[in-house]
Amino acid sequence: MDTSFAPEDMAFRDEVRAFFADAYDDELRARLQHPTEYREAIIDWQRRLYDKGWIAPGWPKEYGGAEWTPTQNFIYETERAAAGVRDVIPFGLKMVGPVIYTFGNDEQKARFLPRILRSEDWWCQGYSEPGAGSDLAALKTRADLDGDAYVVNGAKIWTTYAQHSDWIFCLVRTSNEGKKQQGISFLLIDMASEGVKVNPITTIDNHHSLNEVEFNNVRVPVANLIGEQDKGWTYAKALLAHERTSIAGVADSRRALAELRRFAEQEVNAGKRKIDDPLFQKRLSDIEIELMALEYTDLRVLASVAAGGAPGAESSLLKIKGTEIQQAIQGLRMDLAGYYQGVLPTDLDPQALGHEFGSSARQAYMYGRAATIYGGSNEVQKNIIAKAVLGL
Amino acid sequence: MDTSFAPEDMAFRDEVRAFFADAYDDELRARLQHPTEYREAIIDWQRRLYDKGWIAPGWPKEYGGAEWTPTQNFIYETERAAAGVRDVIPFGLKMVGPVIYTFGNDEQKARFLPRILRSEDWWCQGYSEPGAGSDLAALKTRADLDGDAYVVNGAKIWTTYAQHSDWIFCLVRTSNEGKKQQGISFLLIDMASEGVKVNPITTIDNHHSLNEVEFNNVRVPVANLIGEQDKGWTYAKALLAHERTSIAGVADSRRALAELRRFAEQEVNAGKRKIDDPLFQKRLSDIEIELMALEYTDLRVLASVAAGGAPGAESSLLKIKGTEIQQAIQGLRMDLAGYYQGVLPTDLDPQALGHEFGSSARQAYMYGRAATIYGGSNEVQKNIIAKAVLGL
Amino acid sequence: MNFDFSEEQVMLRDSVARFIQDDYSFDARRKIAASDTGMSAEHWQTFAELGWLSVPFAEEHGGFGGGPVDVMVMMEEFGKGMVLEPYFATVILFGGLLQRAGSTEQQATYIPRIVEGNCLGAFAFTERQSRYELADVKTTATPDGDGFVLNGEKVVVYNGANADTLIVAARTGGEQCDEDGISLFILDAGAAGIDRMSYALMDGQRAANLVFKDVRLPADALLGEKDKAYPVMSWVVLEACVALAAEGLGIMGQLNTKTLEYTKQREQFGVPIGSFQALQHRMVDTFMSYEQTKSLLYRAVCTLEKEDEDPARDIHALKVMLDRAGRHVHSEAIQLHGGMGLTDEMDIAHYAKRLMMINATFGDGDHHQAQFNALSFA
Amino acid sequence: MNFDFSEEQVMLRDSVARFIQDDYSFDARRKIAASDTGMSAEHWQTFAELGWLSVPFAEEHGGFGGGPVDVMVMMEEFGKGMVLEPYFATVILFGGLLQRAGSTEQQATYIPRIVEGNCLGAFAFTERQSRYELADVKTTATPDGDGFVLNGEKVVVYNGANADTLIVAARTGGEQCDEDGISLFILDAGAAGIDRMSYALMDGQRAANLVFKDVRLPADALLGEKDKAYPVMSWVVLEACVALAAEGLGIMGQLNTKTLEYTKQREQFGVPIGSFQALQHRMVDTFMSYEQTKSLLYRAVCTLEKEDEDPARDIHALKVMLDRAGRHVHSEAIQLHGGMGLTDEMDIAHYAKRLMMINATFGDGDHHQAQFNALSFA
Repeated sequence: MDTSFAPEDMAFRDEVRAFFADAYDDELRARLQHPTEYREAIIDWQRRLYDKGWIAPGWPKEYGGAEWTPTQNFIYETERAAAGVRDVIPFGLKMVGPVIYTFGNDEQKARFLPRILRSEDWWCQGYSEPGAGSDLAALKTRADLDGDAYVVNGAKIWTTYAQHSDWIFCLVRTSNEGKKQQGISFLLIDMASEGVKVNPITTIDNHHSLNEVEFNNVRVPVANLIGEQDKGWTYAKALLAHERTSIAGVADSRRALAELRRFAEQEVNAGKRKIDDPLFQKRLSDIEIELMALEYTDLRVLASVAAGGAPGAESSLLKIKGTEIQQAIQGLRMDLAGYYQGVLPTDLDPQALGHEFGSSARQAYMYGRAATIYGGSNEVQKNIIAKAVLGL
Repeated sequence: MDTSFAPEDMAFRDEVRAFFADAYDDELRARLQHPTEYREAIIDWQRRLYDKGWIAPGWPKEYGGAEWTPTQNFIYETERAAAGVRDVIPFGLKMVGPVIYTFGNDEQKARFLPRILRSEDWWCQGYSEPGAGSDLAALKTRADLDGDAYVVNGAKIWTTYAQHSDWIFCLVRTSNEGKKQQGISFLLIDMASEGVKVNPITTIDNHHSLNEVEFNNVRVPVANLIGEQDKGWTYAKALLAHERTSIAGVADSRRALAELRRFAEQEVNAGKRKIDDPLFQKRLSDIEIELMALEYTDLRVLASVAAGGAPGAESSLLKIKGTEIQQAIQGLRMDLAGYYQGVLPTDLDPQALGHEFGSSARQAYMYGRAATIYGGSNEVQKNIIAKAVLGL
Repeated sequence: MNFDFSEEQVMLRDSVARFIQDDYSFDARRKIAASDTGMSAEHWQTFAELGWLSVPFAEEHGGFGGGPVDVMVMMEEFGKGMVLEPYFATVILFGGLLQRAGSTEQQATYIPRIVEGNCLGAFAFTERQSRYELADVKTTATPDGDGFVLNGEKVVVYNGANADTLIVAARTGGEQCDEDGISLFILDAGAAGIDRMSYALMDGQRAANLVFKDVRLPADALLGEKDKAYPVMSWVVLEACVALAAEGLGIMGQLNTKTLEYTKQREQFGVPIGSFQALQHRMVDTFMSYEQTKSLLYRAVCTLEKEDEDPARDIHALKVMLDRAGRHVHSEAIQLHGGMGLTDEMDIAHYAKRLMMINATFGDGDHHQAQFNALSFA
Repeated sequence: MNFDFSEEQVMLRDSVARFIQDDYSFDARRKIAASDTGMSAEHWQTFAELGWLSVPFAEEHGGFGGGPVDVMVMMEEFGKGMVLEPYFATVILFGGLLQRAGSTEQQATYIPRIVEGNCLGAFAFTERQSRYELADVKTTATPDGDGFVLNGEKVVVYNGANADTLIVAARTGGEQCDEDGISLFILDAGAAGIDRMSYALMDGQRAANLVFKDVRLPADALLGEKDKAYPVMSWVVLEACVALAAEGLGIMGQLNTKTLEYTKQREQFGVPIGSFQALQHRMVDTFMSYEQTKSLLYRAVCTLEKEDEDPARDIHALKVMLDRAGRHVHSEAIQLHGGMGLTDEMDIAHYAKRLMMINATFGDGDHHQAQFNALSFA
């Protein structure tokens, strides 16, 4: 057993730190917070990563990736969260990109991958449907072959950033024969196509990032089909496993916990700082101890992946525990905000309002509810562990 | 809403207190703790209750009961637990007695009820079987009619005090037709019958109160059949509802909590009393608050029974919460005992040993594990609520 | 011993329930929440006409003379409907202080106005630094001739945006966190020297920060005894906690009912998700959380009704339970609703938000558990 | 970065596992537990022959020179088999103190004896009043000529019944709870003036209370520096906590595995109870508790191996997790075994009892969380 880093890893860590300090500057941070400028700011940041060669660390080098070791990935993620640097938008880089380079044809690779790397296309994900939640394979959106195109009808829901996206990757039903997992195909659809309609969904954090996407007789060229027709479920499953490798969110939770501590040093009740309150300390350390464990659970999975293992049902554990910890932090932060937890964002000066983190606590708490529901609800993750690990 | 007691209830409370102070004396308390004398001491105590007319508060007066109001029952139970007075052995008085006076014939009533009231017969319960736990109706013990007797073959398990008992009431299978709940009969079996064998079970509290009871061609006169053959399940179910009215154990838990407090005032770590430790206070008050709630949940059920309602699935709630609270108290008491929690009872003087409640903490904790398993496991209780209350 | 409601209480409950059924659908509520004031003046008049605004007040001022049970049955129904109108701020808090501390004259002036629906009140007690500590008061009222001059700031004042009359806690003696030396003043919200900054809270109500700059108060603005307001505030806050808990219980019941209905309808993997045993057992748990909260509410109300018993311990326990059980219920409701529970257009999250504001009001579970422990382990 | 075991570690693990498989069935263990000494002298010799008693000791004294990982792999296997022989008391605790504080001469005297299986040791530190506070020492060692005179009492001394040699913590200066002024002494358990009262603990081991009345100690009985034993004791206790956690993890794994197997076989309502989703999700929870405990164990071991890092915080965290997760796992194991889990003849409750003794040893989760917090919020 050995958890010390090799000298080259330490050098890499220094390089990451230096890069963040230099490239993720205050001006960029400000723009990323801005309600209208953030889309362009994200693109700017992703271009800086692209120029550095770090935009797609997990991709093979032949497609423009960096092929980092799992240890490098771990170091990068740790430093990223510690520096408060936002992650890249995952839909192109972490989700459809790997599907295209693994299962797509040469033409598709040449057409889509470079534009993903350069952040020229924004992607969104079309999996969930209004009628099918955790039961993904029960999807009903239909794609009927008509000459050289599929005609798509149906609707997708919970589509993050659909309002900003150029493309959507979709699971669609191309056959009703056999098991429901069969007969599903993986289609790439231009959001500018006729018949695509985006309906915004306001979520309980009072933000609009989710959407419903309707398809009314949308014609999609057969050239946009990934792999074979009716085999899309296989490609999607491979992607899901890929998606879950950094799902624990340890580094981000660590940062959130540190923030919470800072807030608890400022917050005072009857002259006593909350950070000195034994019950508060207990709640905080309950979470921290779980997180210290999860960090090593994450490392154990990482080490097994590095040794050539595949992240299997362990990623379900990482997801469940990771999201439980996130929500526990968000809940504690709400409590810390006291009366201010209810304040909605306004144009009012936080200084005049009298409190700096109440509204952001509310937003994080509300938005955070999604973590245990999306990407395979925690209930589904438990089913996976019960079946795959416990053999039940 | 009115939770104050009427003057006659206050008078009754004073009478109960006075009776306990007088009749449950120190000599009796000592004998009840003694490993060999306790059976006779229990009988003595029950005779005192009999002489007072309080041995069967819930029975109709015509059979020798007291017909207390639910409020009187509540007062009695509260005072009983507060005074540390043990409850009567339930198998005759609370379990088979009501079945006999409700479903038995006149001959059975005359034969068995007076002896139960006078504690002349000890009863035990033959429901569970080695193969059937929570699935009570899956029982296999067979009773085949042969002339004027049933011939019983099979085994019962978890039979409390079988080693002391004169009689056992059993559910036995008399038919295999129809649903498994049909074809079950309710038989009273003399433990002195040929072919009855009691095998002791040592439980994890290192005590012997449970047993397996084997029946090998035991002949039971048909006169010992309660009600109709094949209808025993109905009688047993009626009994179960009867059994659960004081299942919450609020008064006993309150006493246990008060004891815990006393121990926590004595136990010291680095010069600080545990009772002053904020984390200990939190754990204690977490339990107390749940118990304060349960006390009123109990009263609400009681009030609805007093108003003529039947205790339905609410009794499942009382059982679940009541046993969770009991186990939480037992767990906290173990922690309080520290190193001494592991000490097995010996002939050593507790003073020489250096600690007075370690061994009893262990015993209560271990024995307490049964509470969530027996009498319908808490899982089964949840199924009952899901079905009966939530309509799932 | 019984837990039955009187005929009058049943009528009161049904009258609120009917109003919500008929006039306060979730959509109707959304429109009110989105309006400038976040409340309906028309509804407020209806409340007055139906006598609801009179419930806890003494009959001599046109009140109904109701007790804790009457308040409870109403608040529970308000909770079910997520009623936005400032009943709690005006009748329970502002009215409660008037009732308890006001002179006969002050009561005769203000209570009839409340009862008739002509007064919207607010109690300004929280300060930037005070968090949940009622005695932490920096706002000062210094003697000035016969009267006082008020200086300081109050924040997150419930109904602060709409209130026409304020009761303000200010320091007339002692040090920052002293219980002694706090006084209450009743004044016009539009008085010269008051700067009001209004904003919305997540539960739809309109709060405000109020800055007082040399606000001149006449002698009769003093509500109750000078320097001795703390026990009055504490008592009214305790009573208010019970009212809030009743509202919270109404919400918890709705969350459980709606979640149960949803799981019976929503199909996944070919069956209603309510048929999954793991979810069934979790819904049994939320049912038990609801019942246990109800029991502590009844306990606190029964103790409040017995005038010779101190209800503080029961009420702290109730507030602790409301936190734990409320969190449990709202988390499960959102989780079991899946994505739908995360949308602003469904009522689930709105119930959750109101429940969380109730939790934060006068201190969360941890705060009240510390007070419970202080009483238990003194 | 890797979490692999070395070839030697794998061999060590397999050798213990094989012994338990072949010679330490639950029935065989029961017989040992019921014997007078509660341990098998024959097995102890086997331990010596297989080199297990040498693992953590330096090579110069015939040790194997093993580190925390080596100890961990052994202890985990001992946990799986609920091994009764006093490896922990003799090798980890007694041996650990010798190794850390003993003079070259003392080490040369005692370590080879331990390694050869000719010394059963015990560390006497707990007193009636001390609970989990290592510095709470009332037993005194007063100077007497070249040596000392020992007076006082130690309670619940692990392996106290069988030990032939003791290390005793006694006060040579300072006040009752002072960290300064504590010294360690090594002495024959049969020395004149020692009164030993032996009894069994629920996990089968034999403990004792020891009363010291004017026990005369030569100068060379002092182990380590006079008055300065506290840091040594603390360090050895921290290391011992990690060893205990490894044993506990072995137990938790067994409880989970056996419960899982049981639910797959046990039929109720016509199907295996393992097919009920509510139970499945609960077993997923116990699986996660196990994995999280394992992770903290690995974390603590890795930190222990890096000599320049202070492992205290990681180890306190581990002990907290061991409490919470261990309680969770053993409670569910008993509950899901139904009545069977309550019988003395099944192994389930025995695992639970050992787990609870491990939890109590050197302080339960609450105790360690307070220490964790003291380090975190200083």
